[in-house]
Amino acid sequence: MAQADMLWRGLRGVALTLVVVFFLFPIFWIVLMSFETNETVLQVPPTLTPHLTLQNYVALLSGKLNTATGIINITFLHNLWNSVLLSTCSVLVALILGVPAAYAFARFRFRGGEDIAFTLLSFRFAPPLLVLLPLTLYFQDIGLSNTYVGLIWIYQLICLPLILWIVRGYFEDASPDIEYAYRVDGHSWWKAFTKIAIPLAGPGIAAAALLSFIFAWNNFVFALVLASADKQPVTVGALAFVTASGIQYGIIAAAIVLSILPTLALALYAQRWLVEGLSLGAVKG
Amino acid sequence: MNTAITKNGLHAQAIRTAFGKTTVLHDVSLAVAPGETLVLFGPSGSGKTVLLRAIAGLDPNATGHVTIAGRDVTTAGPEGRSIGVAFQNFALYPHMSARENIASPLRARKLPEREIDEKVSAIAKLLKIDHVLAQQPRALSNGQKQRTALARALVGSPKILLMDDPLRNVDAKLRYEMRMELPRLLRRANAAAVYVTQDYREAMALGDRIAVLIDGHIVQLDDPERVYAAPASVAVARLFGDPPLNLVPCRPTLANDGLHVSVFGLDLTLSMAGALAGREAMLGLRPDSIAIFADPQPGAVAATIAAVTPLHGKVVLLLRTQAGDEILASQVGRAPETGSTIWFRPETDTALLYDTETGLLAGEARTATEEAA
Amino acid sequence: MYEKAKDLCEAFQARGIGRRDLMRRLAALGITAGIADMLVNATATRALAADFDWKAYKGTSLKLLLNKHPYADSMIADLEAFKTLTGMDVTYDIFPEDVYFDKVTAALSSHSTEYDAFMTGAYQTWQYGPAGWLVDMNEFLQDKSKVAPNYDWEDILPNLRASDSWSGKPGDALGGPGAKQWALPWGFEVYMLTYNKPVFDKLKLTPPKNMQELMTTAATITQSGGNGMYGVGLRGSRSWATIHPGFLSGYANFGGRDFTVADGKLKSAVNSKESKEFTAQFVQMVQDSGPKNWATYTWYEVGADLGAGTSGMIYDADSLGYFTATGDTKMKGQLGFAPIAPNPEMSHPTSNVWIWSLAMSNFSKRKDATWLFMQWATGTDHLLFGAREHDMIDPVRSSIWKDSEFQAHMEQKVPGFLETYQVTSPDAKIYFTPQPLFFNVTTDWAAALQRMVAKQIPVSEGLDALAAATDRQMSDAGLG
Amino acid sequence: MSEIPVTPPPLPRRPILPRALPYLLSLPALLVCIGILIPFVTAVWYSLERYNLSMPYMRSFIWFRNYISLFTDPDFWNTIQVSLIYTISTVVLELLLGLGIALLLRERSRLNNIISIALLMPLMTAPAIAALMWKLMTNPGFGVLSWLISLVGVTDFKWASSPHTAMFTVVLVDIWVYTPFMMILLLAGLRSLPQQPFEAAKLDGVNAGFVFLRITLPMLTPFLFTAVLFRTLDSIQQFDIIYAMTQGGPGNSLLVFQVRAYLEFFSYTNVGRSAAILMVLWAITYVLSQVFVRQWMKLRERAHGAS
Repeated sequence: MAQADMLWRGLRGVALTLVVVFFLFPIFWIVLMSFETNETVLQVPPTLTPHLTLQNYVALLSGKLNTATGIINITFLHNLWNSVLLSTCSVLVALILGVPAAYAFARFRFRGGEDIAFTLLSFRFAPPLLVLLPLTLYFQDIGLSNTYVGLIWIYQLICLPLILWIVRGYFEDASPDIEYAYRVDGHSWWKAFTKIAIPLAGPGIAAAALLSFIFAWNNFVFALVLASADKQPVTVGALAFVTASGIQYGIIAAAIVLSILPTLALALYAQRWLVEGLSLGAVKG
Repeated sequence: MNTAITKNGLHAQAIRTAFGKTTVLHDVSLAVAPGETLVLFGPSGSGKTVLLRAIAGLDPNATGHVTIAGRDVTTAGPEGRSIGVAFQNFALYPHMSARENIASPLRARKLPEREIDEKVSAIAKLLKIDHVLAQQPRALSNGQKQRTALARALVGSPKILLMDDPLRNVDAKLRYEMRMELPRLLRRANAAAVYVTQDYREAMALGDRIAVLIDGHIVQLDDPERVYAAPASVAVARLFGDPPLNLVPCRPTLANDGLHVSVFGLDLTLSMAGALAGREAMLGLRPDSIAIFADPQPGAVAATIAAVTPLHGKVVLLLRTQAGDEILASQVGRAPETGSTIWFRPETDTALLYDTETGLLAGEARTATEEAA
Repeated sequence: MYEKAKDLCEAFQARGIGRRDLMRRLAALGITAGIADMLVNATATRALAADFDWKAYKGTSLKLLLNKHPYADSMIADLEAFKTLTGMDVTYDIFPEDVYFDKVTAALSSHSTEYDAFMTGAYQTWQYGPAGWLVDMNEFLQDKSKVAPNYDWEDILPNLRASDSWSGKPGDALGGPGAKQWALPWGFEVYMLTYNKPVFDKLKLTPPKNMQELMTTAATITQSGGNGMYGVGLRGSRSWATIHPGFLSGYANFGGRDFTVADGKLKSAVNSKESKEFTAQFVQMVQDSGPKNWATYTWYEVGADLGAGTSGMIYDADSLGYFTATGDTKMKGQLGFAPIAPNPEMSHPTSNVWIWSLAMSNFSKRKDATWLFMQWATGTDHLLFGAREHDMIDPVRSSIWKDSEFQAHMEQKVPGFLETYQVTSPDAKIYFTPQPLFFNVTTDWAAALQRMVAKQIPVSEGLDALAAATDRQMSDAGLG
Repeated sequence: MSEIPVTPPPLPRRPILPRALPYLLSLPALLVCIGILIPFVTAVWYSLERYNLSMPYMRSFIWFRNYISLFTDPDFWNTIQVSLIYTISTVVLELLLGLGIALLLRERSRLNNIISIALLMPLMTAPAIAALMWKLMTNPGFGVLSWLISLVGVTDFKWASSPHTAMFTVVLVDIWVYTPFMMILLLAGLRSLPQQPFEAAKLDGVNAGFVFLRITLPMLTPFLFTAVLFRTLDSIQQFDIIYAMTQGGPGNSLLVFQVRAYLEFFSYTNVGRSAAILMVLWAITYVLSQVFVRQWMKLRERAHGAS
């Protein structure tokens, strides 16, 4: 028995190691690359003890990239800022709109409720291009093209359904009696919603917010089509280091690393809610 | 109508609730006077909780009128009804301490901190939970949770107290304790109380009156003793009492000395009106009205003891006659062996007669009526 | 001293001295770079403004949509001069080439008024023009009152002028009668060989002169180049960009045509005998000595490999060769250039051309002001600045090719480049038949090449299938 | 006996606010999204037109001819086939892998928590950027993966550049990016399962395989459902990874719905055809999501009914 146990633990360790290597090695490699010059990156075979440099990060952060064809101004930090702004605002708007709606779908059975819920969910599953193409025309007409407001609105396609879906499940699993109890105590509906329902659904809301932040952050095509250069997120910005005199691999790597950092920081901060919050709670007892 | 009820108590009129096409409550009305405890009794799914929620204003789909202490609160939300509710699952706020849980109704009224403190301490002391006030609900035992929930319902001295089977989720010992303690607390609260339960014993112990709710109808609203002695329908009879009432199919005939029924090969005379003569009926016999003899007796039927179950100091016997009919009897004292033969005789002075077609009580033995009166 | 500086500037204006030289001499006079710039701009302004009202739209602000490219960098570096000249302001959005044209399509198809002018290729105008998104530049060019006297339109290479003009009728020749000028040529490129000198020296190779030699040379390098080196870098991604450089240049050299035009109807000619002959060799060459992941190669990878010393040569743009030879690469200064006429029976190359042009958006609200900008950007002064000081190495104006300072500058930086250009340029022009489905046709073409290279389908069969599919598309669209 | 006299009550005024509340809460979200329905309707219209931006004179209403032309085009059937292969292989592999990893990390421990957060990193890498990363890693010259497999003697592996291995490569990238999503949902599910059945099974000495098949899997079903729902519908609409890596090539081997539609619009300016392709995709996702959501609702009802 003990031997079987040892064997099992050993196998588990090997499996976990393989998993970690597969998923983290590319990240590790990119981090390493971000500290290398273009020449060391291009060495064949790859060297295991490269000369490390901070020049890629310096270039990105200072906004000046020296190449043989001259100094290229990089707007990467501005792209990063756009990503932060777009993702954060989109998630906030989605929370403000989505949490009450999720609550309504979870708590009340009302005429058309399920239809509205499904309609909202189905936005997540509509091919984005289908909406995007005609939208470019309308955006022009209503003056939303190339505005943060317009982009944040379109980002709701990504954030809102996800938040609705996860948070609704969370509300459904919490017994309504707790809110009822609070109301018969003499508190208004609004107070019961804010002081009881939302705090109790906190982990679910946090997890949903984090996931939709990640998906908003990772979006590529919405901003590309709808916004001018000064509103582009990092996903588009990272492409800019392909220059005529060669592809700046080191800088691309550094840009990738910088583009992952904010979401990673957020995930680390939110990790205690993440797993609990995603447990949609469909099964209880 | 009782003016005290109208003036100070709870008056619910024609409450109706439907979920989609199924109507759960059919225009149910009831009135409770201050200081009175009305027990809502019924099987699960009969609409008890739904009714309670309608009264509390928690069900926006309910229609009907609710008047509390003379004030029509039909259009008020739950927060505007000054009621206390004890939920079956306690419904404590998991992110607040027991003290804050109990203080919640007082905070809603924006009472001064000192007053809140005093009131919470007093009620906690009364319910013997003053030592756990600082803890969060998850750190409390089931009994403490239950008391916290009750304390919260009582602390604001509500005019109306609604209790949704509050003892359902606690163990037998606690349930017993609370059953002793609750009448005292309810008296002290002097509220019009509605108490929901599925347990007839609890209903008998706590109710000043009992309303039996089946399929969204109040089928009987009466004193506990009356409900026990004369369940208004077969359905009530089956629910009320443990062991339940024996219901024996029969076809009564009318003779000069009263109604005759023929059951277990016996011809019994019932001293009641003959409305059911010639129709399909059910003879209701309480298990404790079955006399049991160790030896053959006149008018007694021989039966084998098919099973024996002890119950609250009594034993319940399942008897099977040679014809294969079964009947439950209960008796105090030592039970005979399973498999042995005994003789039994139904006592007709508490017998009830139900119309098979409608299931309603059609007649009861006169003695029983007199006793109850 | 100020007078002396002014004289110098006037001399510069008179093409007496180059700008860099001028700045150096001004510096010698103790004038700081900032003031020098101002002086230079001021004199330039005065010279241009002498007989034309450049200030007519003072205070107007224009917005450009630009592709990330050295030509764009060169223009941006000179924008101050335009601002001083006109008193106008210019802002721009610049996008990486991977997404640039999608961005243009998105902006134009939504009738965005945001951008006044933008960079485009000639092929794109075959879509944008008929779609009604572009202004016909003839409206301005033919209005004498709007053209600055020193804007010499005829100075722009005739093939290039023609390439940006088309009647809009599918199959009509470029620059033919009734053609509209959809864009103004601004910078361009021709296709030639750029090779890795060290490996040619090591293996004692000479630059190949035709397809057969190209194949053998490439194979030799692949076999003996060492260190994973392969013979020839070529684009291969599933895109029109794979067809138009080396491939189409060689294809044309063998007499291949994309379409035959009869009665205004287009019929695919990709399965002609000449086409099959050349395509088979091209496919063979990619298989034997092309990059391993050819099917994902864009010009960036082609250039990156050459620069890193991974490929022995490339058959691609002269500008790509130039940027790689002068850029921050491992092979900097070690690359050679050579013309190629793939068909052994042809004496000279027939290079296809890519023309970076400037076009005016039909949705611009400041068309006249934009015209001033376009005139300036395609004018001699700015292009000369770009050619001498920056990397605008394929100027569209013949006068600039004759400019001695430019010639000296190039000869010093990339020896052999100019001769190669001289051999390549005479027959350099667009070898495609203009028609609005250009991108469908060429993308399918690239996909077909990919299948042939992957040996999913034999060349002959693959071209027959491609021709059939193309014909179907053309007739669906009412063109064939 | 105090029976209440049942006088027919006047029809009570039902308070408006409580009944309007659910609408007040959900309509803002709907209103914000409804604007997006307008372009949707426009797209439906486009799909019924012969509409190529570069040939405006040809624009006309042609009913379903775009669709007929699509469904009679073997290339489009290839698109359907490729999309399905991509979807099925990514979802199945990610499900198996995600479930496996979730099981490995099931115990709550510090190390497991750290690993589970670390494994989320690929998910935080935008697919467009992930594709770029993998393109660098699989570069035959300096790519570290190409080098690694060359160490074991594989030198002629062409990754995304060969039609034989392109699907494998993009599926690999998709797995790398999205398995963490599966993993985290399933891990959350596993950890939320009640402990009693497992303890009981342990006491009874039931073997692990049986516990997994008969207890874990059924109880995990709703989570599997959500994970598969989101992944399937995302995967069938894959664009970023494939477009960034191969633009749908080599040949037509990766020409999935959205890549095709993107090319039709942005490269070929064929709005009608692009809209028709997207409508077909939309119909597929709509039917799939309906089926999924209905099934999921049923599961929930059952789970709630049981508790």
